[in-house]
Amino acid sequence: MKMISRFGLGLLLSSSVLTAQAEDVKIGMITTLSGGGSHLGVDVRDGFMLALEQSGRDDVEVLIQDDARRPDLARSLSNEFIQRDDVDILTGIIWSNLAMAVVPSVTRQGTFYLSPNAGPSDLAGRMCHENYFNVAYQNDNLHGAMGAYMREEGYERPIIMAPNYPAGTDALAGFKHLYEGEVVGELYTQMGQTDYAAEIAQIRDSDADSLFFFLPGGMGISFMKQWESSGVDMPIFGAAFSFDEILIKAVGSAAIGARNTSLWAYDLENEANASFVEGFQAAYDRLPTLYAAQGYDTANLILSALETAHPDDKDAFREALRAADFDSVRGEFRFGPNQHPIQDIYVREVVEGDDGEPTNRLIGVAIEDIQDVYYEQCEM
Amino acid sequence: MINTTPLSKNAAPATHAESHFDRKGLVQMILLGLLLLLPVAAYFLGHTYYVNLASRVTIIAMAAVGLNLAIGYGGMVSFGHAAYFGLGGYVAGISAYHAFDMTPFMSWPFSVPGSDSLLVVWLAAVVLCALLALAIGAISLRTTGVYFIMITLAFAQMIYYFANSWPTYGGQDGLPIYIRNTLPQVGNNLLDSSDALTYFLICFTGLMLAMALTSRLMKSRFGAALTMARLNDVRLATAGVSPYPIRLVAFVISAAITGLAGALYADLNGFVSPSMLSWHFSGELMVIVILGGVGRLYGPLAGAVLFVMMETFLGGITEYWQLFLGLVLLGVVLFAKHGVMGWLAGSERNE
Amino acid sequence: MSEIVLSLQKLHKRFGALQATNDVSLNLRPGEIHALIGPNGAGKSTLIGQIAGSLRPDEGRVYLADTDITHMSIAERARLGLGRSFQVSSLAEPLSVMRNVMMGVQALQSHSFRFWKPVARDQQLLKPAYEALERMQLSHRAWTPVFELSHGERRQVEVACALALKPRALLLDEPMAGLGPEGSAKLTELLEALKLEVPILLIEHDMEAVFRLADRISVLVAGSVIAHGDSHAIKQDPRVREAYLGDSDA
Amino acid sequence: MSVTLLIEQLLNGVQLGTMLFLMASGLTLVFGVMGLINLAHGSFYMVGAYATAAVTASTGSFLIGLAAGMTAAALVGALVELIVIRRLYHRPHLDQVLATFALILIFSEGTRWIFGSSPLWLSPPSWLTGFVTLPGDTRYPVYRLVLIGVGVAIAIALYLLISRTRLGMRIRAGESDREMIGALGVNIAKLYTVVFALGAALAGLAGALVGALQSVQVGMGEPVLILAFVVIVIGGIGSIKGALLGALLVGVVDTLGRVYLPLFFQTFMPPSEATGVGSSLAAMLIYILMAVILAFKPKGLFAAND
Repeated sequence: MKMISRFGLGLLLSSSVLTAQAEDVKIGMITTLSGGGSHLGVDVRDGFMLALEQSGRDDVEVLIQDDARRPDLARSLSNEFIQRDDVDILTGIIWSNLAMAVVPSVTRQGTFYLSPNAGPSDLAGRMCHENYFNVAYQNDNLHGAMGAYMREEGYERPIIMAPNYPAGTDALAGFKHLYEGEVVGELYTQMGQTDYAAEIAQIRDSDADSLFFFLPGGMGISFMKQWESSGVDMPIFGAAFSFDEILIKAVGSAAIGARNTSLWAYDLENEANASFVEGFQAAYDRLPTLYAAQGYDTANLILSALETAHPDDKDAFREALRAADFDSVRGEFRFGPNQHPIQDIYVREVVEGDDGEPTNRLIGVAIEDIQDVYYEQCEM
Repeated sequence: MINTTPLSKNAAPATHAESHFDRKGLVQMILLGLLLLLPVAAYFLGHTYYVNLASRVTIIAMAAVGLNLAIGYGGMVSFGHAAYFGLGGYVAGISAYHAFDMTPFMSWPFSVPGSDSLLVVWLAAVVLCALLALAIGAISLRTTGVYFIMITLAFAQMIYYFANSWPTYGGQDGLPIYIRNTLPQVGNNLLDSSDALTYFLICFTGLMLAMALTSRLMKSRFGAALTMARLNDVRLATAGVSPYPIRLVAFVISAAITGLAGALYADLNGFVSPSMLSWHFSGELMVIVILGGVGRLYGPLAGAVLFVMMETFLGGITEYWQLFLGLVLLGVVLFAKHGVMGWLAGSERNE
Repeated sequence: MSEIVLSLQKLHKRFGALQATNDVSLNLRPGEIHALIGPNGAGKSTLIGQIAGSLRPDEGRVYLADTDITHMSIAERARLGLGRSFQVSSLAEPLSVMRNVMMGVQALQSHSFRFWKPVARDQQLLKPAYEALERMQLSHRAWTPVFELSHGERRQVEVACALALKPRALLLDEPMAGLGPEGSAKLTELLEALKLEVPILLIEHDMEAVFRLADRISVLVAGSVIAHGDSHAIKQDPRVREAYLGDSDA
Repeated sequence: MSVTLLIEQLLNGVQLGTMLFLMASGLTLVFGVMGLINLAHGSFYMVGAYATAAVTASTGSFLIGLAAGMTAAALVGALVELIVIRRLYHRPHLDQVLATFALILIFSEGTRWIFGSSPLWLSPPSWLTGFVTLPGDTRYPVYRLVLIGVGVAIAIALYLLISRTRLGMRIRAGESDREMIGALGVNIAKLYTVVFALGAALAGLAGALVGALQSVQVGMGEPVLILAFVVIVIGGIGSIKGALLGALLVGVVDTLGRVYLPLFFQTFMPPSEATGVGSSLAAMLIYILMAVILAFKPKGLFAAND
C-alpha cells in the first residue's frame, strides 16, 4: 500500500541508520511539510533526524508524514500510524489545533506522544495524560516571559495584539498574567490577515509606549514590513514565533531592534548546543531555528529513555522519559508534574549579522524556571 | 426510461439505453461490492485503518451525492457546498462538546442541552442545513450562471470566516470530539458506533439511502420538473411550472444530504474545523462530482473512490501530489467529459 | 359582441427613448385565428413578451377571460390556460417528445412537489400527453428524443406542449418560420382544425399563411396598431401597404 | 476616535480598493469579453509577486523587478490562454470553474516546487519607504500613497484604452456581441489572448505591489481572488466601472468595519467579548454587503451584458 517516506530526507541522511530489525523502535512523525508554515515542520524534522544520526543507533525507524497543517488529515495520519504501522511513539505536530485534534485519541490508544512544538493549555491542564510529554513549552511560556521582561524593563503602557483565535487570545492572556500591569489596548486581527494598515493607525493613535504582538508565520512578516514604513517609533516585542531565523530574513531590515523571548538561542553557550548548531549547519547548510532545537531535544529525550527501556514496557519507558536524563541544547531541562517543561526563557534581539542579514542575538534571561499555570488542573 | 404504458405499440423507447445496462450494471455492482467487501475483509484481517479509509470514501461520496443533485441534476453550479458539509460537522461537534461538558447549548428562550445521540445529531444537521440552504438558495437562485457560482462561493466564505473568528467553538483551531456520538442501544451492543466496522456500515447505509433517494426523486414529477429546469427553464415556465421553487427545493435537499455527510465525517474524524467549510473543500467536492461523471447516480461514488485513492497514494509518494491532481483534473475536464463512470460504463441518457 | 378570451388593453412599454409598445389594444374571440403582423422592429417581440409574461407593461392591462394577468408570472399564466409556442424552438432537446409534452399535463394536475411516484408509469400523465400528441398527429414519435426530430415536427411538438395545458388561448410566435411548403401546409391544416376549440393569436411573417388562416388581422408598426380587419380589408389598406410593404405608389 | 484616524482609515480603505480593482478589472474584462470565469486569476497575482521578488533580488532594482513581474504574469497568462483557456470558451461554466481550479493547484504546487515553501523577501525600494505628513498631522506611508496613485493611473489608462483605442473598440464590440466581431474581420483568437494577457499583467502588477507590502508566498492570491469575486459581483460582472466602484466600496467597508465594529461593540460590552463579536462580524461584513446588494440588484450595481 502506501509508500512511506522513511526519513523524508533520504538524500541528506546516511541510510545506515534506517535498517529495520524486529525489535526496532518505531516512531511516527506527523508534521507540516507543505503549505504555509512548513518551515517549522521541516526544521523539527531536520533537528530530530540530526539527533538520531549523531546517536549512531540503527534500531530506530522513523516514519514521516506531511499533515499539510490540516487537523483532519493529521488525525487520520495518526490513526494510520497506530492502527496500521503499529508505531511505539508519535511526535512532530507543530500547531496547537492539530495537537488538540490528535493527541487525546493517540494517548488514549496507549501510544506515547511527545510534543516538539505545540503546548495547548488543555493538554497541560484538565486533559493531561500520562502518555503525553511536552518537550517544547506550554503555549503561555514565551508570552508570559515577555510580559515579565517588559515590566522589569519599565514599559508602562504596552499595547498588545494577536489574531482572533484561541492561541491568539491565550497569548495575550499569558502576557497579561505575568505583566501584571494595565495595557492601553488589545487588538485582535483576523487569522491570516495580510494588511495591517488599520491596526497600525490604531497603534499610532494610542499613547502606548511599546508594542507586544503575537503574529505567527506570514502574518508577522506582513506586519513588520508595514510597521517599518509607517513611521511609528515604538519598541516592539514578541515571542520567538515571529522572529525565527527564516522569518526575519524574509522581513529584512524591518525586524532589526525587535526583542523576542525564546527558550533557546543558537548562541547559547553549552556543549550540547555547540554540537547541535555545528552539526546542523554542516548537514543542512543553514542556521537552525528554535523548532530545530526542539526537534533535536525531543529525539535526544527519546534516545535517553531508550537506554533504559523499550516502549513496549510502557511503565518503565514512561519513567525513563520523566527523568529527562539528556543534555538539552537549552541548558537545564526538567519536567513538571504535568510532564511539561520547567525551564529558563531567554531574550534575544534582532541585529544585523556579519553578512548584512538580520539575525538573533542572545541578550539575557527573561525569566528563570518558568512553569505553566495549568498543572494544578492536571489529575494524573 | 421504461415504457410500460398502453402506448407500447408506438416505438419501444430506450432500447439503446438498455444495451448499456449490462456493462453499466456490472460496473456499478463491482463498485458497490468492492466498497462493501474490502472494508469487511480488512476488518477481520485486523486492518482498522482501511476500514476507516473506506468510511471516509463513503462519507465523501455521500457529500458528493448531495452536490450532484444540485449540479448534475439541477444544473445549479454551487461553489459553496462546503458550507453545509461544515455546518453538519459543527452540529455533531457542538452537540458532543456540550454533552461532554454537560453544559446546555443554549439556555434562552428555552434550554437546549447538548446530545451525544447520533440520531439527534443527524436530525439536527439535516434540519439546520436545510434551513441554511433555504436562506442562501432563496437569494442565490435569483441569479444565474456565473453570478450563482460566485454568490454561493461568497456565502460559504462568509460562514467560513464566521466559524474562523467565533471563539466559543474553537474558531480557527477547530473543535475535537473526544468521544464519538452514539446510537441507542438495541439488544446486546450490536450498534457500537465507536467500532470501526459498525461505523462504516452506518455510513454505507447512509450513502445507499442518499443514492436511492436521488434515484427515486429524479424519476418522480419533481425530478421531471427539475430536469426540465436544468435543460430549459423557459420551457418549464411555459408549461406552467415555476422553475424557482423547484430549484430551491432541490437545492435544499442537496444541502441536507451534504450536511448529513458532514455530521458523519465529524464523528469519523473526531474533529471539526473551519477547513471543512473552506472553498478548497467546495472545489474538491466539485472535482469529485466531475471526476466520477456529472449527473450520474454512481458518479459521486466513483469520483470519491478515485479522489481518496489519489490523495492517499499520490500523497504518500510525493509532497506535491496536488500538482498531479491538478493535471489529472485538467485532463478530465478537457478530454473526458463524462468522467470515470462515463468511461467505464458508457454514456448515459437523460431518460 | 361575443365573449372575449384574451384581451390587451392600452398597453404601453418603453425602453429608454424607444416607445416599443404604444397604446396597443387587441381582443381574441372564441373560434378565431387573430393574426398580428408587422415589419421587423415593429415591436412584435415586446408585445408577445407582455402577453406571455416575460415583460411587464408600463401601462395597460392584459386579461385572460375575466382574470387580470398583467402581473402574473409566465408559469401562472400558463396554468390559467395561456399556451404559447416560440419563434425559435425551445424544447428540451435531449428528452423525448413525450417528456416535453408531459410537463404541461403535470403542471395542470397539481403542484410538482411530488417526490415518490415515477412519472414513467404514471397513466395520469401519460394519457393526456398522448392525446395532445395525437391531436398534432405526432403520437408515432412519442418516445423519440427531440433532437432527432425534423424542424416541422418540432413546431408540432411545441403546439402539442401548449395543448397539454388545455389552454383557453394559444399564442403562436411565427410557427411557420423555416418550414418548407409541405410542412407549412400541414401545420396550416392542423391549426385550422384547432381554432374552433382554442382561439389562436398568431404572430406570423408568412403573409400567405396569414391571409389564408386568419379571421382577423392587426397590423403593428412602430409599436402601434395601425390597422384592424379581415384579410381583404388589410390587403386594401393603403397605410398597411405603405408601412408594411414599403411601396407607396402601388 | 479622532478625525485623523478616520481619514487615515479611509485612505487605507481606498488603497485596498485600488489594489482590488487591479485584480477585479482583469477578471471582469475576461468575463465580459470571453464569457469565461477564471479562478486561476489569483495565480497570476502570485506569479507577478514571485517574479518581481526573484528579479529584484538578482538585479537589486525594484522597478526592473516590477516590469519583470508584469511581463512574467502576462506571458504566463498568454501561455495559459493558448494551452488551456481557449478550449474552454464554449464550455459550460462548470467546466471553466474546474479547469481553472486545476490550474490553481498546478500553479501553487509548481511554485512551491520551484521556490520552496518559505516566503520570499520583497520590500519597497528605499526611495519609497518612509511617510508623508498629511494635513491634520496624519502620517501616511509614501508607498501606500503610491499604490493609490498607481491604481488611479491604471483606472484612467484602462478607461482611455477602452474608449479611445482600436483594441478598446474591439473589446467593446466583443462585450456587446461575441459573434459579430468575427464578422468584422477581427482576429478573435488574437484578441482573446491579448485581453487575457492584459488581465494577467494587471493581476501580476497588483501581486508585485502588494507583495512588497505584505509577503510573497504560495497561496497569496486566493484570499484576494475571493475578494475580487465579491467586487465584480457587487459591481456587475463585465463592467469595468462596476469593478472600480465595487473595489472601492469593498475596500472602504472592509477596512472601516475592522476598525470600528469592535469599537462599536465596546460601547456596551466588555472589551474582550466586544473584540470577539466585533471582529467576527467584521469578517463577514462585505459578504453581508454583497447579499444585501444582490437582494435588490441581482445583477450587481452596473450590470453589463449577460
